[in-house]
Amino acid sequence: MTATDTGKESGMKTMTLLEALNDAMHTEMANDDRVVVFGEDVGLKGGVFGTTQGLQEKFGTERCFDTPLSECGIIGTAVGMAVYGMRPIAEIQFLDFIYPAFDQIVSEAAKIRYRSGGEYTCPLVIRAPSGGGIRGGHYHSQSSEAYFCHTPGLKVVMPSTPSDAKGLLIASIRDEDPVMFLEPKKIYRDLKVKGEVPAGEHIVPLGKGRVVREGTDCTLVAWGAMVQVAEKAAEQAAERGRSIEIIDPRTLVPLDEPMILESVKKTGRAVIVCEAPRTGSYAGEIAAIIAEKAIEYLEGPVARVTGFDTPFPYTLENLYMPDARRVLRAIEHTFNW
Amino acid sequence: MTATDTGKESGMKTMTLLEALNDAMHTEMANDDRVVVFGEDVGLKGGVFGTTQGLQEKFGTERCFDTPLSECGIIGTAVGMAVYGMRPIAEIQFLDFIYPAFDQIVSEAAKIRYRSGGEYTCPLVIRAPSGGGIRGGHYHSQSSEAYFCHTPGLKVVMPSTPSDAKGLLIASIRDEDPVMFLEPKKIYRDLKVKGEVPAGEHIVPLGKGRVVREGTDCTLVAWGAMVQVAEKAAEQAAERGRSIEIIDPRTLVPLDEPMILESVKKTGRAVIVCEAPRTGSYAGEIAAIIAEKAIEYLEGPVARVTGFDTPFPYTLENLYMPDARRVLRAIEHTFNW
Amino acid sequence: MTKALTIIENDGKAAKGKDPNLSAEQLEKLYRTMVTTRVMDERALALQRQGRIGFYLMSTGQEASHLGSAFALQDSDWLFPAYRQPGILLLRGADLDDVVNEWFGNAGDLCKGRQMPVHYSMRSINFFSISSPIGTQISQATGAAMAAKIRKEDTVFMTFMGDGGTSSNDFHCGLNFAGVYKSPVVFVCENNQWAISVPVEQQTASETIAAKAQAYGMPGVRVDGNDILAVYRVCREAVERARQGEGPTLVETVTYRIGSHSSSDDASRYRDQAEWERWKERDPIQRFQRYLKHKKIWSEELEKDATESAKESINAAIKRAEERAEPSIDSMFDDVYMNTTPQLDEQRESLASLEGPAEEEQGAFPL
Amino acid sequence: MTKALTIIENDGKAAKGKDPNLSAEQLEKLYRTMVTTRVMDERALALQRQGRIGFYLMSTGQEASHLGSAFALQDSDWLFPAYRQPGILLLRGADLDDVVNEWFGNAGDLCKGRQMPVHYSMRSINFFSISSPIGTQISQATGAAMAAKIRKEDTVFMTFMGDGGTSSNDFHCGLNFAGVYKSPVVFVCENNQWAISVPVEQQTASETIAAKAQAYGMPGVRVDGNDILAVYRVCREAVERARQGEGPTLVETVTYRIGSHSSSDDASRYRDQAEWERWKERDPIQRFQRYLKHKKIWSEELEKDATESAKESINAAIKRAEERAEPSIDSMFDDVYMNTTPQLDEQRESLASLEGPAEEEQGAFPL
Ligand SMILES: Cc1ncc(C[n+]2csc(CCOP(=O)(O)OP(=O)(O)O)c2C)c(N)n1
Ligand SMILES: Cc1ncc(C[n+]2csc(CCOP(=O)(O)OP(=O)(O)O)c2C)c(N)n1
Ligand SMILES: [Mg+2]
Ligand SMILES: [Mg+2]
Repeated sequence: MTATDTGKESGMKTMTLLEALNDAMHTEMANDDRVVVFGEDVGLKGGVFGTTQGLQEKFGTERCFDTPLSECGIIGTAVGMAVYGMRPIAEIQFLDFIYPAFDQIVSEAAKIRYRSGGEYTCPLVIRAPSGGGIRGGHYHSQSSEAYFCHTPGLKVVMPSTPSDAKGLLIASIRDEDPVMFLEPKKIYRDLKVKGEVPAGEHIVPLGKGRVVREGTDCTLVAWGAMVQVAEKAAEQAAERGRSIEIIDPRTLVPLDEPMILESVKKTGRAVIVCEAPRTGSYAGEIAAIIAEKAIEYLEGPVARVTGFDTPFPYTLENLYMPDARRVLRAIEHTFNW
Repeated sequence: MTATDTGKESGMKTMTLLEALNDAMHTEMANDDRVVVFGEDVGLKGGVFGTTQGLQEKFGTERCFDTPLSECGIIGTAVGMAVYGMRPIAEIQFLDFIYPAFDQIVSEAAKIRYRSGGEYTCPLVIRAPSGGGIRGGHYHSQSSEAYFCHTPGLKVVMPSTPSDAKGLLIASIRDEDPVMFLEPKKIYRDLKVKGEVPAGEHIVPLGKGRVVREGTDCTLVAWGAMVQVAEKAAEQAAERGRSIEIIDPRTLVPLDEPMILESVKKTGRAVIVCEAPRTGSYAGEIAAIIAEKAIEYLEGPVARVTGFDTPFPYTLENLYMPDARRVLRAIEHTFNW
Repeated sequence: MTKALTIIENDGKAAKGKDPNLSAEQLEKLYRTMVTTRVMDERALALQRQGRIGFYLMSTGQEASHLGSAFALQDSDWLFPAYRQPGILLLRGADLDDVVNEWFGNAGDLCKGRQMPVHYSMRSINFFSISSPIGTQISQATGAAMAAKIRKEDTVFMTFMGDGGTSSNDFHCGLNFAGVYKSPVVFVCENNQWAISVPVEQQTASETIAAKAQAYGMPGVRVDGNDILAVYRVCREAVERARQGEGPTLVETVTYRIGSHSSSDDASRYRDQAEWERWKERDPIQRFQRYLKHKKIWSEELEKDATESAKESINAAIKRAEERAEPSIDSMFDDVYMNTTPQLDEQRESLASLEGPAEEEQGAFPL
Repeated sequence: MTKALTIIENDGKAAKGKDPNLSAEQLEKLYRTMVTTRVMDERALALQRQGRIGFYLMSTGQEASHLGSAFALQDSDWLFPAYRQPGILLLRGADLDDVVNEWFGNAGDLCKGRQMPVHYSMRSINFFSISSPIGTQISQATGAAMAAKIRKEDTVFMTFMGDGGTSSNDFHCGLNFAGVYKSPVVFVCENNQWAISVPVEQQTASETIAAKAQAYGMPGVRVDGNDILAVYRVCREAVERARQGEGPTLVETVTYRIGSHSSSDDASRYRDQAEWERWKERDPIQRFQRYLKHKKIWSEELEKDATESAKESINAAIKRAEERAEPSIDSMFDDVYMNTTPQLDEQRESLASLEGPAEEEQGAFPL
């Protein structure tokens, strides 16, 4: 893994999503000495997935270090650091293990600016691998972005390509507010996802979606690892003569509503794909926005393809997670219902 | 406050919502010695709102007791008790303070039955005062039901009348699974809400909504303290010649979808009212269900009247919370858009 | 059980060799601040009783405990307070208007009317924003201290919690991280014997709160929390250790919550009158007065002047505060993020365009 | 630092006056269980390496630590384990098929294929369902113990955690509640020096883990975790105290994680070979063997028989497990609640009616 040391380099490099994240941290730690990275096993081991590899070696144990096994402590201290003027990047080993820190995230990080009338701020990035797809079963697979999306004061970001991963992570580090940076671990090293990433400084602004694929008949909204699934389904639909548009919001909060609404107004149909359990998932929020603001354009029901309303299983993971079959069926449903 | 000792009494008593909750606990503690009640200040003080008054006196310090100041400990030990065969009722002093226990709720209570293949179960009731309306500001006012609704394995209940409060709480205590029992503190002692409650054993089954008011032109869905607001708006709309139906789901999970869908199919219009911040609120889930399953009946956009996407304010509380003005405007919007 | 350090003896003399030898000026400043704190608490509670503010929470009986600790800091050191250390605002020279506006949540409130009374935030004096959830400030203080150490600054951090706060998640991780990273932070636990209606014996089976320090590899010190010199001395040492890079300390100040938990609570329902009277006799201001008398600093005039000028300035600030408007409706949508979002703009406009008066129905705050 | 209790001396003799005097039958049972546990771990890791199961997590080196503790219980006592005490299943006579089916998550798995390998649940032997989140079982064990006390039963509860687990929220509240309510629970911390790549010195600045007991007003005992007799003796006393109503105990077993953290980890990247070798020499099975030899219980035949019969029965169970089908698709929707819901029914049907094969793409588990 080659890291970018300064913002001055240019050109493109081919990277996995994981390498792009690593590159982003190398870049920002070199750019700004307020940036520190910490969490469980992020130092010498370089993270259980290897995302923080080389950071401790390069920037020393003061700027990249291991913590005791306490997510509450990781986020509590990160909040204190951010308030005091640092730019902490706190790694939570798996999103499933973030809950001991939930209070510090929703009661503290999210509210410090507001409750102090803007006197204090909390520019903090919480990175966590999210979602299924690695046979992690019950507790290494969950997608709980909806909890954070429902928490005013937090921004919520999830990339689906290496270039976005780097650009969004740098934008998150530079953001003046707390950002939940959720990483689709299923595609960390996916070679189909591997792609070109600008070297050096590269920013993808928060709050702007990406049109993954243009189409005219039906809009798919998907993020993280589900973008892949949506693309596969779109290709299969294309074979049946359906022209599918895919939107990846990239930032879930604040959401790029105009991009989604514009697309739905054009296509008249919408399917939202999301790994999380159906009830209360962020897919519902997007469906609700469409039902509120674009109802007159709709030519069919707003469909959701999601995880099921069960905890995450181990053996049957492949059936639990939305796949192209299910997305395709939902697309068809918006035509024939 | 008079308590009911056995399930054998009959007749009706007029009670506040808070008295009805107290009555439910008295009833079930007398009925079933596996029921214990604990939390901060629930013993001698009888709870900061007085909901547990008289329980310690009546049932002794082994069955109703104070705990150290740790929500994590309250729920962690409650889970252990439930697994071991008790029927704990754990009080969280304010829903805003539940987050130190979030891990025990979403990772443990919610998943124990599933992850153990049904070997172990967790019949636990977590009671917490929820929502705004008492000038509690930032941290004594929040409505975070959406977090729990998005957690498979939990049931989520919120009463809006004294009779439902008692009947749903008894049903929750007898339920074999963990129930989040959220209490609309704004109307704990509201004399307009005060009403008849059956003495002794009284059960309102989970999963069944209530038609609060019948109407033909537009459906309002509201729960907890928002039912009052919906009723007021409905009256005002009636003055304008609109016939409004109001549905109180009472149980948010599992949701009585048929009742809501049937109503919307009849009226062709839907407004969902909910105190929580808009983005990711449960209002979105209900809107999404309607957009998915009743789109062909809709004659207007599915509107949401919610709290704003800010943390909860203190001074401007009355403006933050949905009121009849806002509901009325939304109703009109479903007609004229 | 470790005996708590005491300095001021019954006759007002300092225990031999223990007097921290503060200057007359320093002593007078401490005394005046204690008095002003007490007066402020009384005035504010009265305001609450009159329905002019919505809530209040007193520190009566704990003035020595929180003022003695904070006095051991330099002005550049940071505080991560709980909600029962209002005197520190005065000690650090806060503008009284800033304090009083917060009670009213008016347009002049630094917090813009977003938090209940007593949840101050005052960046100008390095006083961090107070939060309601118990304990969260503890690990934050550790984090800020870790940051200062990484930056090689010599700032020291002091955070406060109650006896109830020692049961919180953040107590555990905050002290544990501070021990591991040897962070420059002083943890002050004001053990006032009660967490609302729960006595400290039901809070923990530990013999003392100070004893909990051992679990984190740091010193734990127990001090008479109603003796301002003892508190100062112990905290002074802890602050110096922190500044020298020797790591954190847990200080337990043994004191008593003389008032009810807050304006919503009635402690007589669960607390023993005799216990209360015992502690009432150990009043920290009178205790300090005896020392000052012995030192020939205290006089009736001083007391009168301290009390009267406190009343005057607080009353004046109240008068000004009551004349101020509420925060603007628009302001409710500010400070969620640095910049607004399209969603917030839409919601702000939707509220602004609403017709008719807002409703005015509310329940009562119980806590 | 408190010295850890040791009983088995280098020559295999028990330290004077410390031998718990277990019967030959008991000793043999312990020995056989240790051997079977080791064999099982080796077989399972091999299966993982061959791609036949998805994940495994070994207890090698910690057999004395977890078996000695659990042996101090009665069968009616309850266990709230972490994930590194597989030997207890064998000690309590679990059906090997139940153990092995869990690795495969097949239709015979008691957990119905919902959890990763090693997250056993076995109600029939009072072995509570293992969870991945570190520490959550600790406060649960306290709660169950509180329940038994309320019901005036004499059941004792034992819960396990690693050194990393002592930093968790639930360690703090679990021990604190147990102290306050004097609950019949024994907290066993297997201090194996590492939490994945984080050494215990970076986990806490406390001199020992046992020292943390003081913060909760309970005894803390440190014991040589590779000495099964010492572990048994210490736990036996703790269990007796608990059963007599004298409250909880924290036991620290000082041991070592001989393997990598799990099948996904490579400890050589962060761990010192010399340290590993030092601990390897203190192997708990060999240590116990020396004692048994001295007692004339151990023989080469015993060892061979223990090893061979373990291999045989495990291999047979593996063979049966591999022949079993996956859990049914429908079963994915069971056990969310006692009764299904309309939503779950709808989702179950929707999945059942899907055409074509499911996709088979997955990343690798890293931990
Ligand atoms: C996490 C959390 N749980 C519960 C509460 C409600 N509450 C407010 S103050 C208090 C007692 C605090 O006691 P202690 O820490 O001793 O501080 P003191 O009030 O005595 O200064 C409680 C339970 C809260 N604010 N936060
Ligand atoms: C709350 C939580 N955070 C992180 C993890 C990831 N994780 C799994 S095991 C482990 C280390 C545990 O160390 P220790 O408690 O010492 O137990 P050991 O593995 O040594 O037996 C970590 C960090 C987790 N499972 N749960
Ligand atoms: Mg207290
Ligand atoms: Mg360990």
